[in-house]
This record gives sequence, C-alpha cells and structure tokens, in this order.
Amino acid sequence: MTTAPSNRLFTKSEAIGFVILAVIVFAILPLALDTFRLNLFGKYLTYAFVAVGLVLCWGAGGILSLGQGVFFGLGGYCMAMYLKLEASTPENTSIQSTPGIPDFMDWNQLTALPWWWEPFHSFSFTLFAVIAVPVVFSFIIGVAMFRRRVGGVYFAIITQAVAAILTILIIGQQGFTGGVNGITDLRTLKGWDIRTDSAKEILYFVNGIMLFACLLTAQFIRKSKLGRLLIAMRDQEDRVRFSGYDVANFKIFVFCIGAAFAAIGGAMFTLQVGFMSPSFVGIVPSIEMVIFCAVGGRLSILGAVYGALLVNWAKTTFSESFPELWLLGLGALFIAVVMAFPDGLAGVYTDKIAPRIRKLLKRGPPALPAANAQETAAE
Amino acid sequence: MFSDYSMGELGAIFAMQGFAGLILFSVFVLMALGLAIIFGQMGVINMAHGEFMILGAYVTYLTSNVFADFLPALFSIYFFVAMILAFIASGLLGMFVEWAMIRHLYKRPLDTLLATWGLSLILQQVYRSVFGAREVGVTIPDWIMGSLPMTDMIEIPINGIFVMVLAVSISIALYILMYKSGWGRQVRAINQNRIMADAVGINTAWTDRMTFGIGCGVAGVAGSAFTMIGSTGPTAGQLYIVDTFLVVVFGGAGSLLGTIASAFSISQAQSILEFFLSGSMAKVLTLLTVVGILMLRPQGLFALKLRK
Amino acid sequence: MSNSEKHNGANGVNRRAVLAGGAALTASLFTPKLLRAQDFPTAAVNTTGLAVTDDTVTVGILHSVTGTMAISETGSVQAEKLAIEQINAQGGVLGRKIEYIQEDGGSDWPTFAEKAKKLLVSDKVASVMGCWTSASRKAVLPVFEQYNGMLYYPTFYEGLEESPNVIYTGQEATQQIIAGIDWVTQTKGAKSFYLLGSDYIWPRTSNKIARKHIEKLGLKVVGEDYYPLGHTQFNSVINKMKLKKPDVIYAIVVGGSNVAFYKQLKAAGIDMTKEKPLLLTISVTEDEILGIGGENIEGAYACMKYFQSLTNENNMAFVKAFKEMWGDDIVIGDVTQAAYLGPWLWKAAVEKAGSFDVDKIREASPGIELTTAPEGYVKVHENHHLWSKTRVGHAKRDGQYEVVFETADLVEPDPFPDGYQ
Amino acid sequence: MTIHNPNFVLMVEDLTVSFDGFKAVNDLSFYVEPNECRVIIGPNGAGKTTVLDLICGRTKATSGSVNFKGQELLKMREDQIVHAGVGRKFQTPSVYEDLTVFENLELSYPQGHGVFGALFFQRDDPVKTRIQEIAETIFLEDHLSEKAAYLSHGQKQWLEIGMLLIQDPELLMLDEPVAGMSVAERKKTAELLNRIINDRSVIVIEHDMGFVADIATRVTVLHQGKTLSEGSMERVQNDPKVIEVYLGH
Repeated sequence: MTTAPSNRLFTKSEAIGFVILAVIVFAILPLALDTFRLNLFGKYLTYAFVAVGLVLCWGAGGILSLGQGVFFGLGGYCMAMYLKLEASTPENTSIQSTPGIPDFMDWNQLTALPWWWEPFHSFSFTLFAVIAVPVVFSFIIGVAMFRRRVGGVYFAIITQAVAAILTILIIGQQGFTGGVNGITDLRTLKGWDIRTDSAKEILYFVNGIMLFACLLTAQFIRKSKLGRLLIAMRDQEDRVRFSGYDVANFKIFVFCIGAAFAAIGGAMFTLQVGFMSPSFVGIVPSIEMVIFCAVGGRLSILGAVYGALLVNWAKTTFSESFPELWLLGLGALFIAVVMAFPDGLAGVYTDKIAPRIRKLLKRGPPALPAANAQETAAE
Repeated sequence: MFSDYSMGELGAIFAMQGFAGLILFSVFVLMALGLAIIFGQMGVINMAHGEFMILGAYVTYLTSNVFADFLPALFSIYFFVAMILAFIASGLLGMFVEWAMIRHLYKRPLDTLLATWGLSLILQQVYRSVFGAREVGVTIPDWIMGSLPMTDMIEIPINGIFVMVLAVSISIALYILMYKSGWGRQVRAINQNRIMADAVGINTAWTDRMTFGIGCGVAGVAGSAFTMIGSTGPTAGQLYIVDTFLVVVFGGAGSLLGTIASAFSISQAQSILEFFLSGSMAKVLTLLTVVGILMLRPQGLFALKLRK
Repeated sequence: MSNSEKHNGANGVNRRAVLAGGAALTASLFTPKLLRAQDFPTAAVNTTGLAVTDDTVTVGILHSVTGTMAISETGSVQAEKLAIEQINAQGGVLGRKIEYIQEDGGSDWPTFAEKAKKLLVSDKVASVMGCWTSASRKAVLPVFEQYNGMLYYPTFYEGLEESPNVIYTGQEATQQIIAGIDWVTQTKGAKSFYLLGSDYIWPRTSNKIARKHIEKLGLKVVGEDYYPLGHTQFNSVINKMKLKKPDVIYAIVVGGSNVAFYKQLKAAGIDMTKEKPLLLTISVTEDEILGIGGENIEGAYACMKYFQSLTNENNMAFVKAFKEMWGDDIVIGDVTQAAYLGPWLWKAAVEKAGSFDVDKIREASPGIELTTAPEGYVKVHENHHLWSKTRVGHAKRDGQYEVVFETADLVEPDPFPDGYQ
Repeated sequence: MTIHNPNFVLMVEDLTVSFDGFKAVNDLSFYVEPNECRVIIGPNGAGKTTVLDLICGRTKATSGSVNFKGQELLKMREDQIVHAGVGRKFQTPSVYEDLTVFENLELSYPQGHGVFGALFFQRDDPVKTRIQEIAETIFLEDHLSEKAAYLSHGQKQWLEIGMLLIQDPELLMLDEPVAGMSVAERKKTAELLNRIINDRSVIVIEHDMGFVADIATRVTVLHQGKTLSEGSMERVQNDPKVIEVYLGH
C-alpha cells in the first residue's frame, strides 16, 4: 500500500463509537432514568469534559496536570458569580445590611460589590469569562513552565501546588468568594428557574451537546497534524524540536484546550448542581479527575467519557451501600488501572472485546473491512 | 507594630521567632528526607508518603499504650523505642510496596504517582477501620512536653529541640549512608545508569527495595516525631504532601544538600511571613514564591548541571 | 454498617440496654401519655405523601461516615440513633415506630445535596437529622427549601441564617460568644484578647462578633490571626501571643490543627492552668480532647451549652444510656447532645401538630419545650433556634470539663445580631 | 563578534562549554565551506557530540560564536536554527515509533510549523509527492504505512535521515549514521549519503575509518574539546599527534 494512510476525521469504527455514545447520552439515559438520577449522570458528564481534556494533554501529549480542578473551578466560579448576582436582587436580599450584594459578602461586612464582580452582571461577559479566565490562567502557567521546559513529574507537582494555593486563597478571601462554603443557593438563569425538574432535564441535554462539541473538537485535534505532533512530542521531544517545531507552543496550546474543556465542564456543573465550592478546586478532586481519564483509557477520548461515568456511578452506588469499602475500592482501582490496564477500558475493549466482535461479524455478513483493524487500535 | 515594646522584649521575640523558624525547618527536613531519597534517587513519586508518616505515628501510639499498660516505669523513654519500631514498620511496609507495586513501574514515573495515590487511599481506610475515624491522642512523656526557660520571655520548647536534634542526626546518618558508604555508591550508580549498574554486578532489585524501605522508614520516624507537635488521624498524612513535594523539588531532586537548603529557605520565609501577616496569607505567599522561583529555575536550587 | 436500607431502630445494638436506658429516662423524667396509632389515621396525619404507614414513619440521617468529617460526625449519628431507639421504646411518634434511612455525605458537599434530594424525593422521609459543617448545610439548604423538607441541624455555627426548613439545635454564634466573654471579663478581669481561628466562615464570623463585643465593653483586641484548615505549625503565632501578652487567648481552631495548636502551646511553656494568659475556646468539645490529650489542654476554658459532666438527672440518664449503647470509652460533646435533641424536638412538634406534614410541624415548632434535654430545659424560638443556657467548662486532665459557670437564664438565639455585623 | 565570510557556510569560533568546571569543548574553532563534507573524529569523550549539540542549540555554550550564513546560532532557539537551514540527526535513531513512516516524514515536511498551521494542515498532493520521493531515496517506499516501531535498526536510521532530507537543509549534521548497521546496510547508507551530500554542507561524526575515507572532504580530529588536527584524510592519518592520541597510551 503506497498511498497515504487515512486522513479522514472518523474511521468507520470511530464513527460507530461516537454514534453509540450519542445514543447512550441522548436516548438511553434520559429514557431509563428519572430526573433525579439523570441529573446525577449530568453531573458525572461534567467531569467527562475534564477527562477528555486530560486525554489530549496527558494521553496524547504526555503532560500530566494535577491541577485540572483549578480550571474546572474557575469555569464553575465564573458561572456561579453570574447566577449569584442574579439571585441577589435587592428584593431577595432585603434583610441584609447592604441589600443587592451576595449574602456572604454582607456577612463579611462588605458594603459594595467588588469591582471585579461587576462585569458578571452580564451573561455574555460571563460566557466569555467562563472560557477566557481559565484559558488565560493556563496560558500563563503554560508559558512559564513549557518555555522553561518543565515537564513530566515537575509539571505535575507544580500544578498540584497551584491547586493548593488557589484553594487556600478562595477559602481565605471568603468575603469575595464565599469561602469554604462556596457560592450557594443559585436559583435562576436569566429568570429561568434552574432548580425545577424540567430545567434539569434541559440542562442535561445542553450539557450533552456541549460535551459532544468538545469531543468533536478533541477528535479534530487528534486527527490533525497537531494531534500526531503531540504523540511525536511525547515519544521524541527532541526530534520534534529539531524538525523545526517550537515544542513549547504546542504544549501550551493543548494545555489551554484542556483548561477550556475543564472550564466548560465546571460551568455546566454549577448550572446543574446549583453551587460551586472550593472542594472542587483542590488536589484531591484534581487527582480524581485524572483517574476518570485513566480508567477510561488515557489514549481514548470516548473512553474518558465512559471512565468518568463509570467511576462516578460506582462512587455513588458503593458509597451508598458500602461506605467503608468505597475508599478501598477506589484505591484498588487506581492501582489496577496503572498496573494491569494501563490503557483503561478502551485498552480492554481494543485488546479483548473488539477482536471477538470482529470475529463474530466476520462469520456472518456484513463483515467489517479488515483494513479498519489497525485504525481501530489507534482509537 | 513594634513601637510599644522594649528592646529587650523585641530581642527575645526575635530569638524565639528564629527558633520557631528552626523548628519548622526541622519539621520540613524530617518530612522531606525520606521523599528526597525516594524521589531523588529512584525517581518515584510517592504520594503515599504522608500515610507512611502516619503509620509511624500510629506505631508510636500503640507503643505508648503498651508501655503505659505493661512498663509504666519506663514510660518516660518509650519514645525512643517507638521511633525505632516506627522505622521498622514503615520500612517493611515500604519494602513490601516496592516489591508488589513500584518495581513494575520504574519506567513510568507518572504512573507511580497514580498508583501510590491509590495506595494512600487504601492506607487511610485501613487506618480508619483499625484505629477509628477519630484522631487518637498520643500521650507524650512529660519531660518532652516541657520547656526550658532561658529568660522571662524566652522559653525553649523541648520537643522543638528534640525534633531539631532528630532532623540533624537523621540528615547526617543519611549523608553518610548515601555518600560515604559502598551501598550509597550503588544507589547513586543505579540512579545514573541502571543497566550499567546491573551489568557490573550490583543487585539492583535488592538495592531498590532497600532504598525505598529506608525512605519510607525515615518517613515513619518523622511521623513518630510529629506526634509531639501534630495530630494523628487517618487523613492527617494528607496535610503534609504538598509541602513535602515542594521542599524536595525546590531543593533540586537528587541532592540531599539541596533538600536541606530548600527546607531552610521555605521554613524561614514562612515563619517570618507568619509573624507579620495572617497565617493563610503567609502560606499563600510562600507557596507562590516557591512556585514562581521554580518556574524561573525548574531544576531547583541545587541541581547539578549535567550533560544530557 | 450497611446504609441506605431501612433499619428497624433496635438493629445491631444491645436492645436490652437501650430499653433499660430509655425506660430509665422515661421513668425518671416524665410520664408519657401513650399515643396509639389508630387514634391518628395515616390519611389524616400525612397529607403530603411522606413515608408514613399505619405502624411506621421513616426519617433520614445524613452525615459523613467517610472522609475527613467522619471524625466529627460519628457522635451525631450515634446520638440520633439513640434518640430514635428511646422514642421507639416509648411507643414511637403518634403510635408509629421510627425507622431511619442513613445516607453518607462522604464529607463532600454535592454528595450531601444529592443524598438530601434522594431522601426527600425518592424516600419521602418525614424529616432529616443531619449535616455538621456549614458548607454541607449551605449545600442542602436549597434542596430542603425546594422540596419542603425539615432538617434538624446539630452544630454550633455562625448564625446569619434562618430557614423555615431547618431547626437549629446547636447554638448560633452570639449565644456561645457573648456569655463567655462577659464571664471572662467579669470573673477573671480580662482586659485584652488575642483572637485566633481556622480560616473559614465560622471562626471568622465568631471572632467578628467577639471583637465587636469586646470593643463594646471598652476592652482591647491585641491580635487576630487565621490559619488554613489543617495547618500544623503554630509556633509563630504563639510567639506573637507572647509578645502581645493578652489576658485571654480566644481560640477557634478546628480539626487536626487543634491538636497541633494545643501541643505546641504547651511545649512553648504556656501553662494554661496558670491562666496567664487564660485560654478560652468555643471549638473544643470532649470529642476533640480525645485527640488533643487531656494533659495538653488542662486548664483551658470552653464556652458552650453542654458538657458531659453536667450533673442534672436528665444528663446522668442520657450519658448512661449513651454508654450502654455505644461503649464505655465514648465521650459526649456539645454537638452530640444537640444531635440527640433533633428526634425529640421533631417528635414533640409532630405530636403538638398532630400531623407529620412539614408545614404543620413548622408552624408547631416555635414554642416547643423540652424538659428532658440532657442540657436541661430548652425551648424553640420563632427563628427556629433554641433558647438555651450557656456554660463555661474548665478542662481537666482526664479530658472532661468541670462546669464553672452557667447563665442564670436561657440565652435568646439571635442569628442576625444587630450591631454585630 | 565574528564577521560573516561568504566563503564559509559555518564559522565556529572560540567555542567553549563547561559543565561544572569541566570544559567539554574548549576554545574550538573550525570553518565549513559550501558543499563540504566535514567528518569529525576523535576518541570517546573528545566532545564530538557536544559540538553538534552546541551548533543546533541543544546545549547552551558558555562562550564563543557559531555563525551560520551570517546568523549567530548561539542566540537562537532550536526551531529557529532548524528554519535557518540546519538539520541534525541523533546518534541513536530517534523516530516516532507510534506513527507510520508516512506520518514521520509528514511531520518533518517544512510547512505548518505553527500551532494553527499544524491544526489546519492539509495533506495535499505536493506533500504526498514529496514524501513519496523522499521515501524512494531512503529505500522505504514500500513501508510508508507501517508503524516506525516495526522497522529494523538500519531502516530507522534511514528514516531519520529522510526526515532531515525532506526539510532540505543547507547544513546537515549526522551523528554516527552507520553505527549498529550491518555491512550491507552500511554500503547502502554510504551510497545514500554520497547522493545527498552533493548539494549541501554536511558534518558527520563517525568512527568507521573506511566509511570516513569514503565520504570525507576534510577531517577534523577532536581531542579533549580541542582541535588536534585538521585537513584531508590522508594528512590527518599521518599526523603524529593523532597517532599518539589514538595509539600512544
């Protein structure tokens, strides 16, 4: 075969994978679950945004960030600030000494809205900020680190420290941020009550659409030359550099994309759960987000979604029935994924399940073209 | 803020504050030494480091109970026995973990991070199941909890001196072990070229296991010592992990001297800032400075300049 | 322990002991008028579709069994279960046995909200005893308001809240703070204070109230410091205290930091038994002393509404029953006692209203009195907080407090104090 | 500072680098003419690879100057040096094992090197033709859709050379291009190199003297970071200093 290999956005098996996920997210889950459970799955799906970003950064690019919670949190906080301002009308807050400002500011003797809260009265600014704030922040971190060639373990530890710093700051500056309680009691979005069942259902679908937008973006990046460059950088960074690429720029770019995905997830989280607190910013949630990605398969963007769904579903289920065993199970999961299944669910699928399916299909028509076998392995 | 006080008072406070900085320094050194060996020499990121420390603390707790029940006469010196037991317990657990888990992951440092994080969750739950969710109170012999009055103002806490002496002696012992003994040469040889070390007849598997065990053992001793100044509970180990890693990375991985220098600078910075600012802001500023410097000088304070 | 299943009250504990305890309490405190279920047809007492049958009524228990907060919340769970046992032993509520569904908040606030919603929507529990931290309460609050549930919240907290869907069985900040500061200035002649706290809303708000009150009294605050939750190094702040020589160190440090703070304070040569300076805290209950070690906090004063060492009959019976149910080694702190009040207050409200409906309970709650409370007589205020006495305890080496002061009257709860904001 | 002399493509002057006091390259100067094939030889530790590292920006020099067609390379980033026209092959073959041969070559194609350029890079006909052309030069036209991981050692070396060729650099630096190759592969490689060095300048590090004699225009002998001898192969081989270093001890 001397022709160029496939350069299409989807191989056949990838397209099937996308369709199956879409059916699960948009049809099976909404039909099978009541609003309460559906809302829970909506919450799990917000973590999938982070996991998909991590597949790009970590699986493809080799950049392990232990601070994705920072971006998830920044996105979530931006959205929460807007919703909180909308909930804090002078009428709603008339018992406060200063009506019209968020309740926690009043408790902390603030008598006026801080200037940097002002723009969050505008919904369009908020939508902009949800993406822009985390991206600018990740850009600064990225430039500082990747220009100086900080990578691997060091990058992981420094991003972890950044997560710790931001948590302490948010908690310490409670007059401006709501402190450890976070920003709570969010009610309406442009007058639309987000707490009702119908709103939750609509938000679930909005969330699903956003997720697919991110998945398609991720797929486009993976399939572009940039995607191949990321893999090349992970394996032979020097070779890429001496092929005339400014490696740092690519790392910064993919790190910013990861941050943007996480931020969208955070904003959707705030909308669906109804509050945001520093407990989603720190080290522990950040590392848990990495495990969602690892369980799904660090190389597979679809796997990341399943990973986020599965781990969170297991967490809810097991912590209901066996709270004491849950941590043991989660710990064992971390170890198992690293030691036995480094490619996660996606790896298990391509190594164990897909060959059998193909065998089955081969026996009876219509057979899957054999040429797809190798391409399947890439996804 | 100082105008209201006499020179004598100020002098005394600065002396005390200097001493507080030294105690913090010793605490950092104790936390970081074990990690410096494991991370610096083996490249393994042990996120369960804090849990190894807490194992040492629980061993101390058990030892204190045994002495209180069976050997009350010797209670005042049980602490030394406890530290040795803590070293052994954490060391053995470390060696087991190395055998079961870490040795398969030497080529994937980021994966050791995830696996040891999993380990830390498991250990936390085990502690919770065995010792209960509440913190346990470790009874410290009275002589350690006292203080030496130097002047009216200056009182030197004995547990502070204890921690300092311990930090210094463990540092010296490790220095001798790593840089003056044949074993230390083997460890460093493996660090530089594993295949070659293997080829020249170094038992790399055993050396790795011992190195990891010693690193964890030192963590256990640190945990034992920290029962004097901190709390002992299932999740207490988590409190130390970020600080510890920053100290090691800031010092420059692979350099014991760097670790000590970085512990010194971070502790002094934090201690001085705490005196002038609120604790939270002091902490944020210290961490920010460390991260800032690391961005400018990623190899840390004391990294060797090497030909790649 | 298996959660999320229905528990008949007496499962897994020594039934005889509980019955004995419950009986002792019953016999010694008051003679209950026995209410029979058939006098209260289910359709009449339950018009909103709650989980009430002819024989049973289901409530929820929502605390952290896992995670960092499990340390603190265990006592509350135990107290609530004990109260439910005892109520059942007396014949239940409106003749119906209380069953409970326990959910684990996992020290994670969205989980609390999630589980609260499950309890209210899927399980339709008649009321929920639960939450510990302010953050978890803030997270579940919108859920309770949206689905019109009733939460009995046990922790002393910062105030600034008054929800129609919550009964606050612990003290709000002014109740705890003002009496303590008055006491220390009047009896001990304190003139200057150093305020210290963990860095989050409760210590900050409490210290704010303390500062206002101190300044109102014409006294001086010489320092105020906050450390991140989980901080373990307090030598610098101890030095600052030595320099400023306050008469009182007013400490609101929580969690693991507590242990570090008191150990380091002692090691730095500050002997609290000498009361120079005197240490006054509102965050260390008997539970916390277990971790700190009695020898390290001996001589400190704590200001709250309940101590295990209270010698009234109610409390003697309560402590006895508690220990029979959960073991002799156990200690009981302020929050544990407040959690114990939850089921009893709910029972009283149901019986006063003659209905399980949340709206009727809300209406019936203000004015409810409990003469059987271990802390003594309490009464529900219109703002859903409790009128309660405030006491000062003196820490002893064995980890118990000796009560050295008690307010003459019940202190009125004032969650939105004028002039303190 | 060096003044550019159009007679030379590359002017290395007073180049020094020290690692914690150890001078791996010490006050080194040499000049490379257009279309010259310069071979650097020397015992282990002489600083050969370090010299290449310094020229291509992988190691930062302590002092001195490296002037390439009037540009001072020491002040430039690696990728800028590549764009200026310097290509570098590493000692151990470094190709992207998870990608196919085609993709390996494609990534080296001198287009779409910016972030967005790479994101919207189109695999159009000129690209395909050029890759096909290079693949034929490096004997890999039948392996284009194979993953690089499955190539033999020699084929990987060729692939890496091909990845440099596709950039068409004016100065090509090769670090031991035939190390670890079989005799047959060596012959083929020599043939390949002879073909590709015609229209550009090349610096090669090599130990194999037969191979050196085959390709070298001039030879520089390095010893302890300094030039020991320089000139034609014959001259160098007869230089008593060189004989002493190689055989003396």
